[in-house]
Amino acid sequence: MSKLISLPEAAGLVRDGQMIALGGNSLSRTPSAFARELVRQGRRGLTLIKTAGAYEIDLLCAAGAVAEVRSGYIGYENLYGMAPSYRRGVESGEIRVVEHACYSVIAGLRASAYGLPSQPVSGFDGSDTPALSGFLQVEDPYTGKSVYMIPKIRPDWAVIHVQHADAAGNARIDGGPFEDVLISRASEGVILTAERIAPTKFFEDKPERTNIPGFMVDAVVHLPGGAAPASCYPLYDTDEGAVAAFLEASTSTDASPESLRDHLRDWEERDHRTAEARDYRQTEKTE
Amino acid sequence: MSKLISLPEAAGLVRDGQMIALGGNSLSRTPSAFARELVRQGRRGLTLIKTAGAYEIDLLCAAGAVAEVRSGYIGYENLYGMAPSYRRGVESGEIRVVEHACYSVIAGLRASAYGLPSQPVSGFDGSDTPALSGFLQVEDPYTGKSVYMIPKIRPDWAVIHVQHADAAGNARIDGGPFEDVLISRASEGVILTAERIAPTKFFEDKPERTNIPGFMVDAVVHLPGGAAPASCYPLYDTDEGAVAAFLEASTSTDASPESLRDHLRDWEERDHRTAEARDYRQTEKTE
Amino acid sequence: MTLETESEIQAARTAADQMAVCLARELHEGERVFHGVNSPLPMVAIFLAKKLHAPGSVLIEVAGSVDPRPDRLPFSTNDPALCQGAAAIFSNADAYDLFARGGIDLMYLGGAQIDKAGRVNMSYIGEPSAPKVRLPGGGGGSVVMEQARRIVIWRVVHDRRTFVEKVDFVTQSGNLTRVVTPLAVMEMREGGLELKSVHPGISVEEVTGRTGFPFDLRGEIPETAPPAKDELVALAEIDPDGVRYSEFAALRRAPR
Amino acid sequence: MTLETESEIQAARTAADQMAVCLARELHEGERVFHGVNSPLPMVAIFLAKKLHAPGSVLIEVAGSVDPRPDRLPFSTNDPALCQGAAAIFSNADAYDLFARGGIDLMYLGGAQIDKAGRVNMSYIGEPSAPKVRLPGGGGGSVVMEQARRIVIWRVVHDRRTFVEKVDFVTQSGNLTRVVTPLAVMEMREGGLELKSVHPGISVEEVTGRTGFPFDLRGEIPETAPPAKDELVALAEIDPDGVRYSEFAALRRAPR
Repeated sequence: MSKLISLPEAAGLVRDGQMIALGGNSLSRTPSAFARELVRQGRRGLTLIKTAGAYEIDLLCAAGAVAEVRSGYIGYENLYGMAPSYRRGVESGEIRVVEHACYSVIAGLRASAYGLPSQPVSGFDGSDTPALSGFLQVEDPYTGKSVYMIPKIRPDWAVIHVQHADAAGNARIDGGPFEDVLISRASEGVILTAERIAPTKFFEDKPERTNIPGFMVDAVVHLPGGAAPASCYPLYDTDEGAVAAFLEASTSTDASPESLRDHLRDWEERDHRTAEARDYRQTEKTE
Repeated sequence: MSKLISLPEAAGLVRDGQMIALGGNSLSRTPSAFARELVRQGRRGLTLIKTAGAYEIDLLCAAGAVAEVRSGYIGYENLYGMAPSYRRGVESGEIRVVEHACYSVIAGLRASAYGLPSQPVSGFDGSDTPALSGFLQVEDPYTGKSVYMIPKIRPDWAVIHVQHADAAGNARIDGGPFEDVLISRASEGVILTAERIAPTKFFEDKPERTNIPGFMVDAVVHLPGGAAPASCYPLYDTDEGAVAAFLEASTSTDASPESLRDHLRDWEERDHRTAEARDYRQTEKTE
Repeated sequence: MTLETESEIQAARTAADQMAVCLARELHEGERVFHGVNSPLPMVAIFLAKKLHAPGSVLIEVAGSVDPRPDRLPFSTNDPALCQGAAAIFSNADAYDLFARGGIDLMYLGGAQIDKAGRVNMSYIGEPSAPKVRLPGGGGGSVVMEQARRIVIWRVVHDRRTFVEKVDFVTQSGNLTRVVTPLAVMEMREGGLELKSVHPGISVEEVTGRTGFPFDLRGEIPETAPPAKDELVALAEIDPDGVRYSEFAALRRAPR
Repeated sequence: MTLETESEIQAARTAADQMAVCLARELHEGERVFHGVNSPLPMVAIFLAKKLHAPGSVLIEVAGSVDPRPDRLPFSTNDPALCQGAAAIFSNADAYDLFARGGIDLMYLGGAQIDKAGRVNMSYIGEPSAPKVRLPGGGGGSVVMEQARRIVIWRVVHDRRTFVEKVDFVTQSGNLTRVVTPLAVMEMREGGLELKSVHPGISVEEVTGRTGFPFDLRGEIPETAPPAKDELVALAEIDPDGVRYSEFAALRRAPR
């Protein structure tokens, strides 16, 4: 039974107000096209979960799609600076932040993956973050040591861009997996966008390399270039010009809604094209 | 800097009274030769950690090397039945047991890997195990739910038999990883026995497939057939005759010490041979 | 080894087939099912169900493979052959996590002692501090029994040492729905385990006589549906080596 | 973009080289070192140290690769190029776990505000409930600062907005040993951050004038050892593209 659907269908699975964990990290293997499609469909009130995010978080913030962000870091690194739309949304009070460290996001996701109400995390003494975010301590019953417990983070959806998937939802990630295996376990449902739809035999030949087993996955979208303008190792690098152009447009406050529409229109053809037409280099190596 | 040493040298790293986590599971990818060498060297007072163990645990129990076992299951499955030496040691009071479920062993190892004094585990209500083993509960600060906390299990050594290692200690496991990645993270030191010493390039070509990075590893022993008489996927199956012979000898109570010596002598040449002489089929595929 | 009579051997074969079929019927289409170590009958039952009425069910087996398609069913349920044809391999922790978050529908569980309340002992006969018998331990089961949605217990021995008034030690309890033995199928009801059906050729008296706790016998106890023809054909196809017989003392394949 | 004068550009280059060298000197042979996102100078410094005095140190970088040997140092410290030549790749969780169990010797950390007590703010300027500026957040740093054995902070901006009497929000604190800026090296002592050395051509007065908290100036403040010839040669070799300059506004490579 194939789980292959179109990008608009997949984005349609996400409902207003839901919690989404986004795969990749910073400008690497980001589910960028999926985020653009959520904006095209006018999604609202989302809670976004990511250890360290950039473009796709900022884009959803620019579109007013975001109610809350739980994250360790949102920014574009030094080449581009801070995430202007995220920043504006938080400073205006439109977007609620649950201040986290990357590792406490991981702890909250682990609680969900492990069937626990909360997960202890080491560190966090001497930080104002736990108090601000309402993280509570328990006393370890063996040592008497105080440990912060991070409440379970159970996203409705994990949205993950991968290099290889099959129609059954098996997925393999090349390069750094970041938190993608964890978010696939922690979330209620999993949506994949994939550079390449491989035959199931590709996974059966090296089952140890399958990061996400098909039975956990709800939908697969064949979407070469789906991480752009972020990078997708080893297929394509970050499209720095496109990131810079997006940032320039969203930094000029007055032009923002219109420039966002332009940005989405610029990418629409690529996001919606059939898999045959590929802008991004596509290797068909099988290891 | 090569970490390659001989089996006697590697077993010599373990001192009397230390805690060892053993890799593999049941009769799969067991560090059997390493256990035999510990017996040859007369090691005493060991604490053994394993979710589900068979031959190597039973052998160490037969030799009187074991003070304590923390495990979910020790037995040979239905083909051979219970582990007689383990059973005898526990029933006589010589071997202390901390009764566990496999998942609570995992939780204790996670506590160590995550730098925590203890790790919550779901389940365990309606079991006599936590009371027997002294596992304590805390109240989750968010839901008020009681959760069992498993105290940190920090072995002095993880001993893991792998298919591929290089001289720097990078290791790749084919087939089920069982708990081996976790015990490599949870333990103070890591000792590998490996079917094959690969060039480092083998790992650099597919770094995603490296289960244990070299910097975590203290010693590597080139030991083809080192899991036998347990299996090592996909290289060799369980040597059922050898397991049955060992069991038969150790079940007859009067002949036990002598038969153990015979067993160790039978395997000594194979355990100590140089890597050139190989009894077990050795494939040199590089994926 | 004692020499078994031909009729004992035949009875054991019939019981093994009946049990495999009963266990297979417990797995429903689309469900996620797990079996542990030392579980030949459940392994056979799962592949039987997948061949018959539950082709879309997902097996996560204890060696970590997801939905393997082995060339032949191995005698050890922890055999690397169970990785063949799997599109993914889990660590054990990954599988237990799946239980912990409610992701497993059905687990087949063993048990040395089972009592009326459905409590299971896999740990100790006698006092744990000075046990008469140190059993292997609960393995995964001792945590997951309350995490899987449904637990089905199978035992190839049906006697008063196994089915006891009260277990010596509660390794685990919870979510038990059925117990399948060579004599009968029990069902967990409000008041505890009751007889659901008795296998063809077995009398209710034999079952009660070999069970250490009482059943409510006021209603009629139906006969277990015997293996249907398609079930027997499928059994022979998926398990030509007779892995399902390996748990029975009368049929045990001697180790080489 | 403003046009920078030639002398401003030259001063920034000198400062970047000095900082890269100072940061490299903090890494000792055999140590495990981590850098996070947005860390061009530490990345260059680590490869510099590995080339010079710490060839056996182990880099775990934020994209997960262990000890990569990239063909060229990328401008983004989260670039997939940092996977090249790595014999292993970690998940982020695996790297943070390593911190949590005390397995990282040295981490280089940034910070928007740093105060005398060595506390770091990467989160908010103003009140967190109604911030004047929402900063990117602490990333990994906000937990690991008390987990790494030693923390070295680098900042390419040395002014009173950065080095403040008291941070607006303590994203994290702990284990700080050094702060490296374009002007000086500070050292964490009993009473807080003090001047360890001032870079060649910089006066102590300039440093104190641009620092928002006081230093103990009773002893003599030495001059930072300038980059040695072998350090400069190695720098040019490992970073021919000038990644180390990319953090400086005067030298910033405009995005294409």
